[in-house]
Amino acid sequence: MSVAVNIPENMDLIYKYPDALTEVSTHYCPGCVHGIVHRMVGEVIDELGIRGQTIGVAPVGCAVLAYKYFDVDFVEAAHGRALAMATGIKRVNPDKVVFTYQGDGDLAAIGTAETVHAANRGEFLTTIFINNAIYGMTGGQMAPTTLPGMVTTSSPTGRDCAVAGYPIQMSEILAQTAGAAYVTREMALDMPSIVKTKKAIKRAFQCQIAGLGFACVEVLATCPTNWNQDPWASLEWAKESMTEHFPLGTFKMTDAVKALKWRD
Amino acid sequence: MSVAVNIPENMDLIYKYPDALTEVSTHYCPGCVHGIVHRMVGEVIDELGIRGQTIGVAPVGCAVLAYKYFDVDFVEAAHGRALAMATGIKRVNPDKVVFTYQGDGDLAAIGTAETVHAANRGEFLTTIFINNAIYGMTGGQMAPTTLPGMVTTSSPTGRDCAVAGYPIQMSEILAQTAGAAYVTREMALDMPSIVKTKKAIKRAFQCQIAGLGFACVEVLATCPTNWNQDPWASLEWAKESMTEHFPLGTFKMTDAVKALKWRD
Amino acid sequence: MKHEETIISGFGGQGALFAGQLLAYSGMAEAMHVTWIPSYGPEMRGGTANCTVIVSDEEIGAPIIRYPTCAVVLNLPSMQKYEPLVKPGGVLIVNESLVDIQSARDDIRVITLPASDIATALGNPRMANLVALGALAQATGLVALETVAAQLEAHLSERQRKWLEPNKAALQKGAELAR
Amino acid sequence: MKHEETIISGFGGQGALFAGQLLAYSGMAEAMHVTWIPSYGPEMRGGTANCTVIVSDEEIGAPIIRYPTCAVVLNLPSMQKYEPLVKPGGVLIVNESLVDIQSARDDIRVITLPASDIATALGNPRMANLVALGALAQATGLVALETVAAQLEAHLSERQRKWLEPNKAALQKGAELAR
Amino acid sequence: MAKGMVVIAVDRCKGCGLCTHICPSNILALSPDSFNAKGYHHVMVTDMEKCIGCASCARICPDVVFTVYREKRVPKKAA
Amino acid sequence: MAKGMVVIAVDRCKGCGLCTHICPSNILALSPDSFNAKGYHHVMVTDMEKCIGCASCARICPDVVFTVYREKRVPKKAA
Amino acid sequence: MAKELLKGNVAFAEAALRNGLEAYFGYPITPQSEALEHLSGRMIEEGRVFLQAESEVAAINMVYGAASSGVRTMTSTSGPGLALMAEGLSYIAGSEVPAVVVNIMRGGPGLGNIQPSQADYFFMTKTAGHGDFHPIVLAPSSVQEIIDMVGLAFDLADKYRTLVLIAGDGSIGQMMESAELPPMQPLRPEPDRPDWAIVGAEGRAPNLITSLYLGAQNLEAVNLRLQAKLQEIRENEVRYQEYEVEDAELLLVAYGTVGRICTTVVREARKAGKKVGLLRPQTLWPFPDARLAELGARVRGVLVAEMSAGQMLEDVERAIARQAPVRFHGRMGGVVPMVDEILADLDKLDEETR
Amino acid sequence: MAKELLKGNVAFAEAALRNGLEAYFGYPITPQSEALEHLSGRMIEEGRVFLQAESEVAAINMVYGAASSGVRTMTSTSGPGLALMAEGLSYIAGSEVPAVVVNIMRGGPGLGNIQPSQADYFFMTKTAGHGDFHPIVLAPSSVQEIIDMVGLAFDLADKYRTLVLIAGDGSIGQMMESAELPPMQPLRPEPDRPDWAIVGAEGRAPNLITSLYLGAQNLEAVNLRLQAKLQEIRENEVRYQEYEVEDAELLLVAYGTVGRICTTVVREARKAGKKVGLLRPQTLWPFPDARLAELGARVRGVLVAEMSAGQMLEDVERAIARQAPVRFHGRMGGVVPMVDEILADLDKLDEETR
Ligand SMILES: Cc1ncc(C[n+]2csc(CCOP(=O)(O)OP(=O)(O)O)c2C)c(N)n1
Ligand SMILES: Cc1ncc(C[n+]2csc(CCOP(=O)(O)OP(=O)(O)O)c2C)c(N)n1
Ligand code: SF4
Ligand code: SF4
Ligand code: SF4
Ligand code: SF4
Repeated sequence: MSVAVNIPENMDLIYKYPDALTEVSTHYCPGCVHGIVHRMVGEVIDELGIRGQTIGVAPVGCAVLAYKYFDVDFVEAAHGRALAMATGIKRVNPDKVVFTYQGDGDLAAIGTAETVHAANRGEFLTTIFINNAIYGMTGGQMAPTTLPGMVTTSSPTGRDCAVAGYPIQMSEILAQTAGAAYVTREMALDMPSIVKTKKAIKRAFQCQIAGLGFACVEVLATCPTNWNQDPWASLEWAKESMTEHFPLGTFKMTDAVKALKWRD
Repeated sequence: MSVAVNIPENMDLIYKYPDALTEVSTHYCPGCVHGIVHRMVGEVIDELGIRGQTIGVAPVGCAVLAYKYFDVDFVEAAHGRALAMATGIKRVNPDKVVFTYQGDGDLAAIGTAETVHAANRGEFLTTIFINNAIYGMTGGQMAPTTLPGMVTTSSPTGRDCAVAGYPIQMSEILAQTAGAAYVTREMALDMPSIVKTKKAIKRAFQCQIAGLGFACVEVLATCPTNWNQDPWASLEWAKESMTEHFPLGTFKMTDAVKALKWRD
Repeated sequence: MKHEETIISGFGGQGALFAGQLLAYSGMAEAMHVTWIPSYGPEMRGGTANCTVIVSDEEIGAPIIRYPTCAVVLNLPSMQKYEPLVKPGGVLIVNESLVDIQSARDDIRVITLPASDIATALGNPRMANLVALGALAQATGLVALETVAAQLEAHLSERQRKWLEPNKAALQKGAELAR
Repeated sequence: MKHEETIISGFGGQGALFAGQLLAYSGMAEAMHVTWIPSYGPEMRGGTANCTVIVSDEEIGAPIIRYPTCAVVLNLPSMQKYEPLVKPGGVLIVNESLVDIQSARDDIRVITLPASDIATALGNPRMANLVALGALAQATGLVALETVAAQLEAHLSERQRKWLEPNKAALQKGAELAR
Repeated sequence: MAKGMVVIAVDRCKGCGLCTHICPSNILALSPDSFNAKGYHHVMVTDMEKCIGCASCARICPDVVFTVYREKRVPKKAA
Repeated sequence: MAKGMVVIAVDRCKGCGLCTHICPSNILALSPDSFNAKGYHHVMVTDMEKCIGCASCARICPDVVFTVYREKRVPKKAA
Repeated sequence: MAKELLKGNVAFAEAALRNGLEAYFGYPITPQSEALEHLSGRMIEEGRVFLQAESEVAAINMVYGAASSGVRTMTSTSGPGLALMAEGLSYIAGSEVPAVVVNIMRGGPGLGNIQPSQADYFFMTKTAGHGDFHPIVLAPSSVQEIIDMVGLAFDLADKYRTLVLIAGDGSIGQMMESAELPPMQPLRPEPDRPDWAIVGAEGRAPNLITSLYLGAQNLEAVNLRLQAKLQEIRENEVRYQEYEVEDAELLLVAYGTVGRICTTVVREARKAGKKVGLLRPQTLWPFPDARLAELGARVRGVLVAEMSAGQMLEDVERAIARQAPVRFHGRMGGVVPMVDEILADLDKLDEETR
Repeated sequence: MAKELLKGNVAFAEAALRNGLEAYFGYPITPQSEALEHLSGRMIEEGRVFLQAESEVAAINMVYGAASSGVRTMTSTSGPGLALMAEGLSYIAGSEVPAVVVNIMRGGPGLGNIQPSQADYFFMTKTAGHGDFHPIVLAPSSVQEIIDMVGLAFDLADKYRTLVLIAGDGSIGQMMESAELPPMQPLRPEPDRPDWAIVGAEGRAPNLITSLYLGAQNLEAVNLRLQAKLQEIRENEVRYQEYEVEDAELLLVAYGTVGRICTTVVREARKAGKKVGLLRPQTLWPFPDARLAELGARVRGVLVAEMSAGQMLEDVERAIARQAPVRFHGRMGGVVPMVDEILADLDKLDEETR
């Protein structure tokens, strides 16, 4: 990774490659937000000093190979079952930190029951939920989160909600479960939101470590490839269009989570 | 059914056996609320004059044999899949009235994904959801709706929510879906609530007929057998304990549903 | 060689299943092979309950049988169902308190006794099962009455403990009537 | 008898799949049997794209082959992968604009041409695939150049229509260089 | 004369007793010793004269045992 | 002297260009003609002197291409 | 209709539509998603029902619902999705409603990969779900054949009120080939729905679709009726194609993509002077065991080729019953067998049995 | 330990616990719910993990997770639930983690009923999910045997890092019999988790549990390794019991509840002077085909008895390979075969082959 450059004496290292990430270059398309969020998760693991205690659960979706990029123990779950598998893992490893990393097809379509029930049971798990409004891996079909009118390979004339259903608001739903301690919707689409998202991710991990309940960070993201947009344009478009149907905000935060002390 | 009695001239028939029910005596235990709700659904079908247009979907649960008791076309769905099956039926019979009748295990455990997505798609379906806080048919195991501390055959020392999860509030969840037009929680535990529940059921059918979206009536009910209570005592207990965890109320009602004209 | 295939059948609350278990325990106590299997399933809602108990000197093959060598019928539907099925030479115990028809079979031994009435007299109609079991033990000689009484003592639930003596009396009474 | 098993391979955007389809259409137009099958799967994200096209007078058995009789390699990784696999006596078409190594094979006919440069000169580097296809048609005689041009006309998407003439020119130019 | 009247389909009754609790006139009871065809202690009316025809019994009965009649009312204005 | 400085892992870059848009100093650009080992037009710094060490590039880069340094600050009171 | 260059996935989807498909429910999965994508546009265009379900579990139960209403309905998927459908498939079989499911097989087990495979043979032919039943399983080996088999599948499904699976593989789904689509069939008007269908009981006694039969005797009676139907299918619907078996001394048995590869193998072997023939089952269930038993008595040896660890192999062994040695050529994980490799195994078999 | 009168469902559950079961995940379904109920109390009592999942799909994936962490874990279910687990079972097999699943079979297909059945034989032995794999399938015929087999199942699962199924039926689950439970085994302490387990990568390179292998060659390599393991199991783990086969002229083949019924059949037939023997497979996969082939050469005829339409029958036919006629006695839908009915079929076979 490192290049032989002379760093002047008066310079502090302020951003470096996270230890919790391997040096493998990802298979994600250029500009894909998955990479940004991976980095943030890696940083949080570093900051909390839990690399050796962390177990990741990869979804089926573009992040299926996430295990290659994190330097932690990992499993690859069946499509939609990440939270069931994570439940099995956490229950027999109560002192470890277990997180799932899932796309919208995985978490909000096929995995709906597993998601809702893991939250409702208050599993001590952290879920990073990448909402890019599309099925990236399989070639850009409509997701449950696809926006009205959006053209995908399985809604060729644009999503007609009256027939194909409406964009599902998972954070709003999860906030209704008794076991959820922290449910927030963020975006990773510009600098302030990226900074904020990372804080949310950290809080979601701390929530688990403190044993406060289930935590889910929904991250609005892009899929430049299947949206057929240039990476930067896709960020702009997402900021405008996605937030309209997926309002940002913290939908549930128990007092205990609010009171969490930040170990920065 | 009828008995040879002389009805005095000055008497009006004010309650009779619904036409939409067959004359088959149910297999339900004495005092089971399933029977009360069956009757109400039968009456609503009668009142709306839709017997020949109605298609029922039976769940797996104590109501598995519901098809014996309704004089309408019926299917018996796989456990939890009533709303998926109903979706298939309604989509190819858009002019028919399709309803599902489901227990809490069926609708809120194994069928969670199908339930949430049918609602979110706004399927023109009516769901009668009998919440008796237990798995009746299989011998009284814990349901997702079992109350904290409640003893069941699979929570022998009482439901410990920290381990086994919390009673799931499906109406609150379904109210968060864009496609739901009418979501209400009622109870069928005393006379006023029974009268009110019937109105809600009627509204839920009318909502479908008018093409306004998905409608679900959650009905708090009892299972005297598996609760190990005398039928009347079980009604009393439910009124007190269940409403504490499952507050009654209408969680979603679109303006169009509100504006429905009652055809009484 | 001892070998009996018994069906005990009655209404839900009549204790047919428990009587069967007692018989199985007793067989075990006498070092025989035993199997007990209940009817289960849709019949559970309301309806009747029955179990099949096999007690044998030999290892038991089929735990489920169609033609019992003994039948204990505690109510009318059970009588109607099992009376015709008892193998020739077998034993039929009928609770005449609730069964108002008579067996026409002359190729089996039919023991008719007012089990429910006797039980009521002893303090609890729910002990009809033990009256019948006493009769069964006596009529078949499959297990000793003392064994059954001992197993009763060993397996009566805490809540039922207070009924121990009446229960024993019920067994006794049934045995007497089958003598 | 005509029978060629061709692999066309390049980067994602280089049009290898479309060139393959054109070849298949042309084979069909000349009343031959054809199959076209893409590589699909994980390679899709970024990576390379290739397809296998079989054109034959006879019915086609295996649509997937390991050793092609012709290979068109539009970039370096494709060259490295397929150059060694071409069957002796076969044809290899190399886009030397992007492939800076040379084939060492002397048992096949190697046609090296600056397809991307030619395409760029004709207005769009994305037409390198057609330059190469022209060369292939010419070198193998599998299908007539006119057939390919006609099929191009028939199957060019609406959006691409404006590129029809330059595309034809690219085909032509490729054919010339393979003569 | 009674304001109301119920007809009971005795053999449908499972003896759950809900109606006996709900009847505002307190005129429903389970037969103490007779059984119906299903073998249950079934419901009976103890004093039909007191029936007010409220149909509460019918509405709570899980087994649709009751048919209910009520004195004709003097027609009011439509609601 | 520059306030900040970035080190670029050229061969990780996929040329998505997000950093070029986000850099407040506008000193990042994609190489117009050179390719990296992956075959992408990779990012380059046009004028390192203008780097303010804000690490925006590092934060938005999906491929963790950047390492960022910034001038030591005079220590302030702890927040 | 003229021949077109058609991709297998698109071809079977369009063929289904033209055969009167009224309702498609599915969930994307490679390598069959193009079928779903194609229908997402076409079905809506034609005013029919297309719905992308939330999962394969939901999709098959939607199919179950639509099938209960007596319309032509189907879904398509690949291994992991098919596995999730197992319960629903069993319900469909148990309640005897007609439905068609296309499985474009990929490498397994588990997530595996998305390359061609034939490793769901057992799953499809032996069970497809819990309990006693067999779906009819059709095995196309070309784009034209998958088109034709979709029509056949719907006809058989309707005729027998049964579940019909089409066993394709990634290669057939992804391949383009010239093929002819059937003409557009008119839809059956609603009043012509079969008389068992649930469409509302107006003017008649209610219909019921169920697979629940309390009481062992009742359920056994249903099973006996089901088995009788399966027996009828066994007697009438076995389909296979033979290539040069008349004088064959060595017999190849292979289906689907491997079947078509083996036609080349036969051609090459014949060129080399070997008397090789091929039996290509077109129905995997019912399986052509009678014909295989006959051929087994006549040939020196049998070579089964599959993209699996040897699944159809077991059925061939059972049919041949050691009349001749049965050898196996299998590739797994998405690897497609090559002509020369199969030829090499044929050579070995030839020597072994000379 | 002394003998107790134990119900099959309770017995296997308690036996699992005593064999070091650390985590149970399940969903109620008749006729096995007593196992879940028993463990709901006992596991918590022992400070272990019991969780009633929201479905069988969730349950098997929880098992998958716990198994990935290297603890002894299991679930139990019946037909419809097993069908829902198919995808998860395939993932477990593909990623080679040890797990035990008990299936107490009931009548099917579809919802069917809850009486005893053996109609999931194909499902369990041939596939259990998509792709190429076989779980080990153990078939107990008594309460004692299901107790013993639970211990064996965990040992085999650990030894081969494989999936082990126990094929019971409603009769074994519901029956009480006198049997002896094993002594309580101490739990393996956490540091002794196997070195492949995912428990956090402190002080070592990360572990990975996956069934995804991109590239056909890679996945084929994994499959070849899997197949090699299965071959090893085939060679070492075939188990069966024989009753009076030494001089048998007629051979019964039956497993589980039907197997034990057939011991009575043998006894009765012998009394009537017929030389009848019984082979009772205790492993359904691997299947005792070699032994059957030997016996097939020696006997006049074979009668297979099952509570199904004839599933194990196919394996027996394949093994016997027409050395002797194979006949079938099957009951379905929850009907349990009776001794005299099987005897009658034996008589027929006797006459036919005399
Ligand atoms: C049971 C099953 N069904 C379908 C698939 C195919 N599949 C793989 S990923 C995916 C959806 C991916 O979308 P999402 O979860 O939104 O993640 P993204 O790729 O957009 O990051 C699907 C449908 C599968 N692997 N398994
Ligand atoms: C796939 C599957 N899993 C489990 C079962 C067993 N089962 C039947 S009904 C039921 C739950 C019933 O509870 P509920 O839905 O609350 O209805 P109730 O009986 O209380 O009315 C279960 C678990 C089944 N039939 N199928
Ligand atoms: S397909 Fe979309 S989500 Fe997947 S890696 Fe590419 S840009 Fe990212
Ligand atoms: S078990 Fe419970 S829910 Fe089922 S019929 Fe009886 S009382 Fe009703
Ligand atoms: S109608 Fe009213 S008053 Fe009359 S019996 Fe029924 S509940 Fe009692
Ligand atoms: S650190 Fe800031 S100023 Fe420097 S290159 Fe990165 S974005 Fe630009």
